[in-house]
Amino acid sequence: MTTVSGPAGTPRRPLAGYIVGSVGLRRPSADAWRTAGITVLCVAVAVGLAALLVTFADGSPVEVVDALFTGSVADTAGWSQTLVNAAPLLLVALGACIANRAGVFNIGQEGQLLIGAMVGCFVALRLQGPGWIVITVALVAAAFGGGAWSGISAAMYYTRGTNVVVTTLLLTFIAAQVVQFAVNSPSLLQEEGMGSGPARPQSDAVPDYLRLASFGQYPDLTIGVGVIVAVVATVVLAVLLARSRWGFRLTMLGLNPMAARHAGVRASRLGGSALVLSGAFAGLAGGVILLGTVFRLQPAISNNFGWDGLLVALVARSRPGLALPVAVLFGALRSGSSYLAATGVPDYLVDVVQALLVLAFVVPPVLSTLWARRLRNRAPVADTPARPTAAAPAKEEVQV
Amino acid sequence: MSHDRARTDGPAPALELRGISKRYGPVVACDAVDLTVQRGEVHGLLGENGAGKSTLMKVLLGLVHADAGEILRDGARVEVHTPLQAAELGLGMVHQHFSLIEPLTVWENVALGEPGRVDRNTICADVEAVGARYGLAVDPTATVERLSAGERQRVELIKALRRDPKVLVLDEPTSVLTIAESAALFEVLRTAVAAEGRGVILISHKLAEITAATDVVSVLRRGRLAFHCRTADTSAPELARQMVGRDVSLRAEGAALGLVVTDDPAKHLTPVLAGGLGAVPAEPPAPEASADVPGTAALALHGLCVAGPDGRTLLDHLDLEVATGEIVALYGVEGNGQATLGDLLSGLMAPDAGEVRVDGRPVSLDRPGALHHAGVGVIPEDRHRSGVVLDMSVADNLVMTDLRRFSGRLLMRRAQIRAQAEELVERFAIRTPSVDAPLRTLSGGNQQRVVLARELSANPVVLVAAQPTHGLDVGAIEDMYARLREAAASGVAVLLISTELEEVMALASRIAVISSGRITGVLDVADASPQRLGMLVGGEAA
Amino acid sequence: DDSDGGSDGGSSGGGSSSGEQPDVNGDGDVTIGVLSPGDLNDNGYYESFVVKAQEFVDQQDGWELIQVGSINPADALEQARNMCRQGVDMVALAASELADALPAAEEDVCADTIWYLPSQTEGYELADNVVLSQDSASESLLAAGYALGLLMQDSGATTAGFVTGPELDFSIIAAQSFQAGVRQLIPEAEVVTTYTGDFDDSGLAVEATQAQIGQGIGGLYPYLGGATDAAAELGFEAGIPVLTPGTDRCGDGYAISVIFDPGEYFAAALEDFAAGELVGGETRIWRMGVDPLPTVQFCEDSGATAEHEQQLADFIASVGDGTIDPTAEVERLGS
Amino acid sequence: MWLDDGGTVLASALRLTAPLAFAACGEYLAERAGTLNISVEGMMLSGAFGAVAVGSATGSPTVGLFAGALVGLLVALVHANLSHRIQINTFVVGLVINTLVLGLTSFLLQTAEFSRSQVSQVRIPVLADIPMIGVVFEQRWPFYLLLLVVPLTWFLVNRTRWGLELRAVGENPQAADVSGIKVNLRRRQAVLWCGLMSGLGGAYLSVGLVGSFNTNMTAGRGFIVIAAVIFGAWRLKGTLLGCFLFGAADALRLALPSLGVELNPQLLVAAPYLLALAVMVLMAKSQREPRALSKPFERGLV
Ligand SMILES: Nc1ncnc2c1ncn2[C@@H]1O[C@H](COP(=O)(O)OP(=O)(O)OP(=O)(O)O)[C@@H](O)[C@H]1O
Ligand SMILES: Nc1ncnc2c1ncn2[C@@H]1O[C@H](COP(=O)(O)OP(=O)(O)OP(=O)(O)O)[C@@H](O)[C@H]1O
Ligand SMILES: [Mg+2]
Ligand SMILES: [Mg+2]
Repeated sequence: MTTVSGPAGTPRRPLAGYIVGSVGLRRPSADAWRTAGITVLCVAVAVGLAALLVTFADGSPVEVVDALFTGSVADTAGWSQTLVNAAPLLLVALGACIANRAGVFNIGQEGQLLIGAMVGCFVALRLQGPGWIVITVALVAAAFGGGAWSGISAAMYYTRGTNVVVTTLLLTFIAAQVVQFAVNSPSLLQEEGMGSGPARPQSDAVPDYLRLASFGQYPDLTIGVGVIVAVVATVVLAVLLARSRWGFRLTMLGLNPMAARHAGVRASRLGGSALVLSGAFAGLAGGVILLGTVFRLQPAISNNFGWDGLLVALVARSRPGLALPVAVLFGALRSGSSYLAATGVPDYLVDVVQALLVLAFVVPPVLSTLWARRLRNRAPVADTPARPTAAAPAKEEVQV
Repeated sequence: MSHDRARTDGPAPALELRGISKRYGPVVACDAVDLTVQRGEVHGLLGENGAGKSTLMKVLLGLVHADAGEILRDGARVEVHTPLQAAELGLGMVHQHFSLIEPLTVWENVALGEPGRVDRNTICADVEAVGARYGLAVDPTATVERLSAGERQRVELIKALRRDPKVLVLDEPTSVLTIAESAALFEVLRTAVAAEGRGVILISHKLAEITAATDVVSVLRRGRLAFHCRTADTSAPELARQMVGRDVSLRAEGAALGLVVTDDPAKHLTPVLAGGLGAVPAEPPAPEASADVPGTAALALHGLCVAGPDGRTLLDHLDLEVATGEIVALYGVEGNGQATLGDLLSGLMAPDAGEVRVDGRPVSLDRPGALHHAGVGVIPEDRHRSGVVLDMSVADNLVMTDLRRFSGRLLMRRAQIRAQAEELVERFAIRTPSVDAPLRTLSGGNQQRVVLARELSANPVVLVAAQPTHGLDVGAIEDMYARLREAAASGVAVLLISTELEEVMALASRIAVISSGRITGVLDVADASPQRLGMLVGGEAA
Repeated sequence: DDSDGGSDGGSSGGGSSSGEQPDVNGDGDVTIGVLSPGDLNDNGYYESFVVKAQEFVDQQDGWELIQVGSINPADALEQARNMCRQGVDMVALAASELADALPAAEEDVCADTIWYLPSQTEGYELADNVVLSQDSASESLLAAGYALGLLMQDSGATTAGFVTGPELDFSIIAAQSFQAGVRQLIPEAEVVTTYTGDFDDSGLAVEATQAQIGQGIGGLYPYLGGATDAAAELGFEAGIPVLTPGTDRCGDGYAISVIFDPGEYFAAALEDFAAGELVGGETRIWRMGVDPLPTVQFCEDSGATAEHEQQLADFIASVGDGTIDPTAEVERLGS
Repeated sequence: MWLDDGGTVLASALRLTAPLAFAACGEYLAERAGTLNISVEGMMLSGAFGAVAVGSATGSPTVGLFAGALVGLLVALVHANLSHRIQINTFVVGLVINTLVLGLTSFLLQTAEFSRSQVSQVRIPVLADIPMIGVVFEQRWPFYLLLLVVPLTWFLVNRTRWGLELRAVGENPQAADVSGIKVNLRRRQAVLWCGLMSGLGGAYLSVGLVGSFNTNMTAGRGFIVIAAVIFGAWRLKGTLLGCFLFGAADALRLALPSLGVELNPQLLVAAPYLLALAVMVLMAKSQREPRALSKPFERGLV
């Protein structure tokens, strides 16, 4: 249906490969090595370009690389920040994996995340009760909020046949205004203000007891509840997608909706719920950001986590197991970049550097696939199989 | 070889392919193929699925670049790198799968793929002129998506003929056409070849078409040119043997190849052109159970009505019953509701009115999978569309309609699935490297076997087979017929939806004729003659 | 309050004695880190902050300035921590939007830093290494309106234009204060307020300004971010007095500089910091008429007479001594 | 008086519509060929910057205007090759390009001084004196380029072979491919046209309307343009109507703040997107959306 196809048909290996297979990883193949090679090349080019720009701005390229490294993975402080960033990215990506698998391409995670954060904030600020209950309810509510938002697209798609890509995109802009409205309406979520002076367009901060716990004390390694939630969700989802009946039906729906219907899958229900679920994951990510790092609703709270999370899913080819490392990578890119900004490199350039690096990680898998196909079509053959069964044109997953 | 003859015989052939080779990775689609087409000659190209026919033609048309070999036009070597160049060289093609853009109009489609300005009036006039010349009437301003399959085929033909090709390639042009439409098509070809001196390459699986309509014939086997001779000097059985590389038993599968079996199997096969309905049908296989006992119908369709999105009536109070152990054929011209009925029985759509009963119990049709649960197995008309998931494994495809049986509360039982898959692969002789191979890597015939195996393994009460042999090669057809008979013999009610008269006559015990979404008559095969069926197909009561 | 804001770990003696350079974290360098939520090149409010800081740092021996702009408030905490990891001695937040970074001041990474936060509200709980600098925008805007009122009295105009971005609480209050200021002198005056919805959308700003000029405004206040210049240009072309949103830009063709320049407050704090006299946990309140800032002044070619200047000075002084209560005035004349 | 006000608002509406309309011509064409191009925002912004940079360097805003269009084209070249040659998801490319352009233009803006640079106004004698609608004939001259660009775009799409092939590619790339059309080439070309037009739109915004450049000055207009194309149900007339509607709404609210009409500011900003959604839902059944919109094409993938 869309650009994204699932990875079904990976050769299943008995037991040994069972676990690895169930999270969607494969033994490194020639393809993997090639991808790795191209990645190194692309990253080198991106860093080179960045260095050029930074030199132009009277900075030192060496320091840029150093700062990217220091800020992300060189020490516990860097790792802490990387993980904080990775958690929402991963959650969003998981949702995107589900939708992609079902063949409904959701690109509105940014808006769904915002709505999730808003609903979560509303619950957290209004609901009275013991901390853990309120936190749980707020997170669930955030997921509901995000899910409801993508549910609008789902409803429009399954009743009117509107293009999901387009509606989710449009709804993102609308979500931003809904949140603006909420934080500018005293009756909704606008800050009560402190004493005199104008109220800012943001909500009150959630009280301390409603903030997600984290283990460790910055700058030592800290691991927030958000990270744990995301990792657990990854494992569960990976197993479900690879091994459960639901996952099977979802994959079937994504790859051939007609055959799925013949096999008893109601697309509007399964596909619709996949879209809703992907919104719910984005909403949950919004809840985690709200209660885990920002603590109040701000119009910019989504901070591109939605878009980047989608990117993670695309780079990971809609495999939760791959999404985990990719999310960490993108989290590191974020923390490295923000550390880079703190070294005095002009902030615009930091954005440019980050975008270049993102591209450097997005391009290689695609290039590698194209290359592999070209090689395969050229490969000289020693002896020809009797019937051309095994090597008929295999559909490649080109998604990114 | 043919081009030797061409050299000695005076004028250079219109088209000559020499030593064309093309490989896709390890697959050698074409292996040093030579082919010669003379002016005013129809050249038949035969071969099993995957033999390389389409690839060879794509090379000729510049859609695929050959690894080796050369192309000569009128004796001069030419390079064909793009379809545009091909068109300039006077090479035209009607593709196996339609290459029309549905939301565009007929004239816009006809204009596609040429160079130069588009001028609506000229093109429309051209369309009408070409249509008039060949008897292919179609409204140039109509939107293609509103056209029937036959009309679309006409558009494809007009598109090719308008460019005044010196050599015209037709890749399986009749696979979606009815008898009448096929006959009309060959009429067009005859004009184009005889009166206008064009060369034609006709690709087909139907031996009858080949033997009746071609002057010379070439057979491809696994990418190699296996056989070449004048059509007059060969026979259908010979061609069949050349195609598969062994002898073919020619009773049932002969039907699918376009050969109607005469009363006496010992007698020679009578190849007929689809239009020439002269032969007497073979004795039908005796049904196990009586079809005439009312109330025992395994499948009963009552008053089914379906309207298309544009309000057109697709099914119009359709009634039909199929009894246990019986093969009933639903016969008719393409576009009269068969596809709709197939979709309906696959659970892909719900009717506006009417009901389907299986074993006497009504089935709620708007629940996906309900029909399957009730015991209706379906071999869909287009297996790639709704029959299989190409990117899932053979095993997964073999169990996908019965997931509950192969899963616990939450997780799938992989071991059980494997076991089932391996058993079915064995039982249905599916040729696959492993049950884990993606279905895409299987040949068409084997993909069809996967569908059949899956649907039969659920022990259905009813088996709906819609155009089950479309695009299959001889071996696969042979197998399919045997399996369908076997199923009926074991007590399954089989509904065969087909547009092939011979197939219908060979397999069914009763023939229901559909026209404009209505059943116009049901005949016992003994009473059915091509003439009577023809009248019913035309919508007249027989 | 103890006088030594957060220099506990300083081995080189912190900022205890005046004249010595305050290497709070004791790493041998003095580094100031500025975090700004806005664009550091906006030719206005946010830019002034770093410009003043840079000027000050350049005068010191061996000081260094790190500046980060366009920070998403949601990232404030992370950015502040990153600053501390860079080894800055002072973290200066350029605006209160980034106040969510304050908790970092109490973390270990930032233990040896002193923090600076400007604000227009009170009520922050300040850690003992945080310095707050507070002013009131309505005071400045009121005086700005008064100044324009003086010019409009001469020109006979009765409407003024106020163009700003999104319709937020603070821009609404600013517009009301401005109007209250104009009405001090011209009671029937009307301030046409247009919210373009975006501080940086110069296309909309230009159209809004054009529309206001078409309605015959006698003065223009482009209270914007990146779009300020584009709107102001139209005011210059129309020959009406234009006011600056926060900084002194008299050279650029503006008639009135309204100065509530966060950079000036910060420079003052840096002055104290350099002298080792910056005291954590305290709030410095900047009052118009009492302190040199905030203030409003006529530019050379504004056409303001000495009399006008005197009237304005008097008005500012009476705000300072409490004769005029800005809040009450805004309430009375603002809407 | 009433007429004058009407004229003022209309003039303002036209000025605000023009940048949208230029870019919409590009986006319309790109979407007809199957690319939902979200980097139109970046293309506009780069065009706006390029126009001012070159305009101020050469002293000629006219040169700047065309330079802006070319800068847009350059950005499109990057997008087209990344998404329709090496097949990276077009949304990923779009997002990255938007970030890159915003960062680069902001960075370059601070590295140099740019003088004001604005094209001149053209007043068409007699016509401009017509009450109310006279304003149409009193615009910065690039406005009149619309008279060229809009019919040209329509002609390209609906009357030329190239346009026919574009539409084919946007509806059914597989079939177009076997007909001998280079699908990804056509799509690249469509994106290039989009870049050219968006660059022109951005340039009009900077050297036409405003006379200078500032960070992120397009402020989301690219997305409004996308909404306009959807609002117009992928027809040029409708798309332009959408642009005018959105431009006029802005003009109205900016020109008449004293009118006393209180409109919710958030609702106003969201309105284009809401309208586009509404049109999609209402027109869904007429299926005017290019069927291969945002679906990548690769030969052999069915
Ligand atoms: N693009 C491709 N990439 C890889 N292999 C291909 C490709 N196209 C065709 N093949 C392989 O080349 C072989 C010949 O295919 P071709 O389509 O020419 O067969 P055919 O004779 O036309 O069969 P059919 O009767 O089913 O149409 C097949 O094995 C097919 O799988
Ligand atoms: N190349 C052509 N030459 C002559 N007539 C044409 C040509 N192309 C289209 N037409 C006819 O012109 C009329 C308008 O066609 P068109 O498809 O452009 O309308 P439209 O879809 O409403 O256009 P738009 O996209 O601008 O809304 C139709 O009747 C169409 O058949
Ligand atoms: Mg073929
Ligand atoms: Mg120090």
